[in-house]
Amino acid sequence: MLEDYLKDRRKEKDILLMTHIVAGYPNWDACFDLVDAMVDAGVDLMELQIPFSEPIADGPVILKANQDALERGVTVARCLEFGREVARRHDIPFLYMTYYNILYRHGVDAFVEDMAVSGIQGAIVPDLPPEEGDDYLRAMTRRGCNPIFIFSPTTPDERLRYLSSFAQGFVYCVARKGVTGMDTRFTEELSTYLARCRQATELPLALGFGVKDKQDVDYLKGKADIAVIGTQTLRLVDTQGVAAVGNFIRGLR
Amino acid sequence: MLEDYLKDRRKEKDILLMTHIVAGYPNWDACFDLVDAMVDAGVDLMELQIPFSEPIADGPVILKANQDALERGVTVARCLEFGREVARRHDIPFLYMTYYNILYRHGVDAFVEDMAVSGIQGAIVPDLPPEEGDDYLRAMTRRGCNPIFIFSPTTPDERLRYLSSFAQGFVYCVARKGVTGMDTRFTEELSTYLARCRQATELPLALGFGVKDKQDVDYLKGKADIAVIGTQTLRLVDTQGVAAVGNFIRGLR
Amino acid sequence: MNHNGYFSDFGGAFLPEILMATFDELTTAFKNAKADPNFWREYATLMSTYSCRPTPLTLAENLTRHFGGARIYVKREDLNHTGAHKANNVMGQGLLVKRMGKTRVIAETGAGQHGVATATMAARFGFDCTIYMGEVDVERQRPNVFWMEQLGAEVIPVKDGTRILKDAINEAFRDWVSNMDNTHYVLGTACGPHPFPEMVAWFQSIIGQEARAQVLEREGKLPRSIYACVGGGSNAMGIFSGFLDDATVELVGVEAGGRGLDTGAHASRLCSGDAAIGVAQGYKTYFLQDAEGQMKETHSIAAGLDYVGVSPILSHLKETGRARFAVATDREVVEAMRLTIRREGLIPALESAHAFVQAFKDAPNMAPDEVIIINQSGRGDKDIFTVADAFQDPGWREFIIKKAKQYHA
Amino acid sequence: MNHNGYFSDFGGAFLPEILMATFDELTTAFKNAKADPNFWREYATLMSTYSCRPTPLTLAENLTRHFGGARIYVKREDLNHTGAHKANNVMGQGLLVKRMGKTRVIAETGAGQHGVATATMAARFGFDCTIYMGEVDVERQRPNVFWMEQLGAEVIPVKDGTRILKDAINEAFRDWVSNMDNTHYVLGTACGPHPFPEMVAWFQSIIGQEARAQVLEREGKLPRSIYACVGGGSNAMGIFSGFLDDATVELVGVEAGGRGLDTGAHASRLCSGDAAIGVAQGYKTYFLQDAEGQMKETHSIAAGLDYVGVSPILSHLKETGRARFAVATDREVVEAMRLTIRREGLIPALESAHAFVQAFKDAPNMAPDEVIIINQSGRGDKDIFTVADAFQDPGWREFIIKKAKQYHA
Ligand SMILES: Cc1ncc(COP(=O)(O)O)c(C=O)c1O
Ligand SMILES: Cc1ncc(COP(=O)(O)O)c(C=O)c1O
Repeated sequence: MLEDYLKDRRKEKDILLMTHIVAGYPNWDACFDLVDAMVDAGVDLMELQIPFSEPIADGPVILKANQDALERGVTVARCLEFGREVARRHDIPFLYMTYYNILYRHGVDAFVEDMAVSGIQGAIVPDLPPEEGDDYLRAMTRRGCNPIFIFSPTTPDERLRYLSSFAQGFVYCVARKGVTGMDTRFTEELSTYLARCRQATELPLALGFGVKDKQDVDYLKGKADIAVIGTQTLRLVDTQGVAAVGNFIRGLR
Repeated sequence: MLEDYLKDRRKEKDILLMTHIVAGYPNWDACFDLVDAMVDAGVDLMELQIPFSEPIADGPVILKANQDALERGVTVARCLEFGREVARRHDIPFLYMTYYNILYRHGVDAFVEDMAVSGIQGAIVPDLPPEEGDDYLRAMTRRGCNPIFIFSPTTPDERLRYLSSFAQGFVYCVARKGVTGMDTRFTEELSTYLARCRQATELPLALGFGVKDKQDVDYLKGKADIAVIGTQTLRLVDTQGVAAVGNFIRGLR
Repeated sequence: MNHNGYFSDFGGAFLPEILMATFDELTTAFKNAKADPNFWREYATLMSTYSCRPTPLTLAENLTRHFGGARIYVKREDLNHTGAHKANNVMGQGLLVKRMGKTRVIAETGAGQHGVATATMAARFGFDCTIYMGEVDVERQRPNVFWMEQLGAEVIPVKDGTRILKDAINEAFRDWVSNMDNTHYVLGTACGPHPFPEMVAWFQSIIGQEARAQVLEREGKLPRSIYACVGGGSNAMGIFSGFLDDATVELVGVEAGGRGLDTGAHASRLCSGDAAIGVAQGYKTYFLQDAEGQMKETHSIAAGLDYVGVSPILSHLKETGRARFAVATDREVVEAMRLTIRREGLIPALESAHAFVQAFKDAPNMAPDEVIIINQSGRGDKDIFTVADAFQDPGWREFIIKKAKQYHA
Repeated sequence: MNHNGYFSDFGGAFLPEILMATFDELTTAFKNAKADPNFWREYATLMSTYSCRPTPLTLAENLTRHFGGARIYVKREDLNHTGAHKANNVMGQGLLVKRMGKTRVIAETGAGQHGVATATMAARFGFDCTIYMGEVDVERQRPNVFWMEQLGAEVIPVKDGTRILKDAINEAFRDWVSNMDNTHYVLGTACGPHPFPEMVAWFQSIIGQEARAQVLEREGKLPRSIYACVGGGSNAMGIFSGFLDDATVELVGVEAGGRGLDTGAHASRLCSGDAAIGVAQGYKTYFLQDAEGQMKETHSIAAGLDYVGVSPILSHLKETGRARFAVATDREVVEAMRLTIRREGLIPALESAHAFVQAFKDAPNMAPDEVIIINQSGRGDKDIFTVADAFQDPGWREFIIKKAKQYHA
């Protein structure tokens, strides 16, 4: 179980790291290299984003990666193959991150079935609140996959509890308003928010949106269980290439 | 008296000729030459048009001549001098043709006074119907100048009689609808119209608008007393120069 | 008005004899229409089903607050079909043309607004249509030419004289004297020979009638002042008509001050020393003319105000002191327009913006319980080429340059 | 509608968690407004004093005669302030924003029409305003960009994705998730997450309410069919709303057929095999998408119809058979527009002209005592650059080339 895995690992480390890549970006070879490098650098789990033409919750960097991948012909089928392959190669948990239409068009059951067979442990679908997710939740439960839900600073306590009643594996706490890839100020306000999240669920808490360096990660220790490194690695790939990523990750913790 | 002069001359000729020039066009020297040539060719009376910026009843050829003259700085004062000079040099009757604003701005009384002093025998003011012409008519009568009025094919019989009650010297019958310089068809309809005009007044009848060659002039014999050659001489001046005008006129009758 | 269409000593009908019968016919048709209550009813129905009458009276709350004086209302002639008050006159004359059994209409146009309105009316009534437009105006108002042509009108660029509005009027008269049997000349403003000033003012009086009822309903009292721009004078006469008998209501007409009265580059007939009484285009009024009676060149940023003459009825209202007249310069107009757009989301035509200028000058000096009405005679989006130039918008320039390149390719 | 804004199986609210609270607030504000009769009264008053409501219902006599079938009426949304039905939605949302105490509005725009309307509303209400517009649309709709900027809005060209309407919507959502505290997103059509489809349709229902009363008054009976173009679906829902309960009244929505359904270059979500049900931009409906769920490029001569999704309420009306849907190609649209301009003096927007196409196909097959209504959602003079190109007008080209030369000098 993902939750247990994470809680176990947390006993060994102050904080866990989750990284993110866009499947097929900048190309398939680089993706395989990226995963290898990240696992090698000790990340604890990874999001594999399946590109979508309308990534409404993503900021410019990830948006551009989505579009670039699609323009170069990346298909959902190929992404699923990629997921299967990396899950086979590495023994950390992998999650899919994508928008609901990708699941919907593929067929939610078939999609989840594929996940399960491939050993993908969960999924983050940012435009699918539990209210709209009956089919998805049913399929995920049936196949033992973890639906990851999102907490946000604007979510009232009551709704935090409501969300956590559907969540499995861990909860993804969005650090602030806005989209991915913007600056987050790591302040008192953030830790109050994380305390609120902690109240609402027993699950491990991941914090994402704007985590970019060791200082940010250090700040999160004791407040969250997982630091999510998203846009920052993509930026690194764009500017310094895949080779720079391993050291960057190693330096975070 | 203009009327008597015309009736006397008609005893000698089948038809009289009235020609038209735009004062100051194409230049003053040419104007003097033109008048000399026309008188020499035997025209019986002449219209001197004082240019106006809005010659609403004139067609493109005369309109252009008006504008050209104004652009080259022709003034009303200079036109009146010109009128005085030609009337002094030649013993045929001269008339002014212009629009009412020229008289109005100059002062109607002063304008008519100048005419009388200069020996200009009458005036044609196409935008001044008798209803609007009290001041003008009073001044013209006082100074013994002839107000020439216009009959048109659209004028009902009753109004022909009304107009002729103000007219002196002769009546200017417009051959057709439209402005100066368009083709007129010399047909049965025209002679019916002229017969209507004849019924309405004892004054000599001039026919204008579109008379352009000997055939037209011949057609008018016995139907009108005066053939008015307007646009056609201007065209000749524009295309062949002043020198061509004398022969053209001599060929008309 | 006394006999023959005179207002004080202004107006009359200085017509070539050939048009006399046509004007008699028109005068009779107009008189009968005016005497026939069904005619006005038919007119009002047409305007409420084809155009959008009654047009609203909008309270400009933000501008009122901004100036801190009188409550500013805006009469929304910009919401008429085709975008200006011109529609009122044109549809009214269309009904008359039907009554007279004619099948063709002609018109002059300056801004193009009256041309588009006439072409629209002709399309609607099934008349043939020819529009005369000064060559200069054809060039600066191309979008309107395009629409006139699409509406089925033939647009004839007038290359004589100053090649603007007055020359188009002359040319329209020249057409008319050739074709009056089947043709009516739809004069676009309250100028020209009798009965045009009276007739156009009558059709436009629908503005004032509505505005008076609306302001009484909204405010329970009459306004202190009414502002309208003055080109030929039709929108001004239209709104003034509703308040002529209300002696307490001040009527304010605003002319085009162009680059300033002292530069000579303006179109102010009632406020400048460059104008004098005269007779042209068939009527007597103040004209911008020289000492010998030749008409002058005029200038305004607003093509629709760029005219040498002015309604004889307005000359009369000036003479009698019933109306006050002012000028607004091009520069003031652009500023007033900017402010109105920004504060109220209203885009007055450049013509209409002249009225706003004077209202903005006066409003701060009035009490907050006083009310004024500005006649927004038309909408400004038709003027985008002129406005973008006046505002010196770089994005617009780039766009046009790019577009031109596409056409070269 | 059942729970959570579903119509049949369409609609819903597929929202990032961060927006949930904002949507709760909006839904509550909307519910309260809808329950409060004063709100609708305030809305109707605003629309009748600031815009020109009720807009007229015009009998198109000439087109009726031309086609020799049903009596053709045209509902004149083109006479709204800013020139299209978009004003209805925007002013309504403006009132809601005031209620919610927010101070900034953002909007997406394709044709520019909704952007201009929103910028106008913002100027009027004193809100800050940012408009997102695909870069492609910024280029083809420059005049609207110019006016938005004059109205005080910041226009941000969206350079991502296909750089048209859908991308502008994504970008607006991205702004919103950062600024929802003080910002309301004024969605421009009856799409997006609940409560937008219902809310926009509600504001637009003023069209149908008026049209129903007007046609009953004029004809004493209900129309046989109602025609509206379908971009996102707001003008269609607006007029359909008035007749939903009248089972005999056929509702016809017309989509953009572009260069033809078989070319792939179109924007038909309800009539073409290129569309399928999916979830994007926060709601579930028919989208033009590939087998894997990636959105396709769309094409229409009318920027306002150039969109991948469609109102879930219309998908529902298709599903239930209550409405019929058709397509009109670019070419047919230009022809219908030409004819309407020429015969009636009406200039429909290119978007609206789609509705005319289908009405013209159907009218000849109807009896002369039957009545149809076409919703003229906007006016076409805003489209002059596109229309002049579609009509291949040489005078226009020359004018633009000349104008560009002036700017180079
Ligand atoms: C919008 C607008 N306002 C005013 C005028 C000026 O005309 P008038 O003084 O007759 O109202 C015009 C003329 O074209 C116009 O288009
Ligand atoms: C005039 C006009 N009609 C129709 C539309 C399409 O939108 P909807 O389907 O929401 O009415 C637009 C969109 O910009 C428009 O400007």
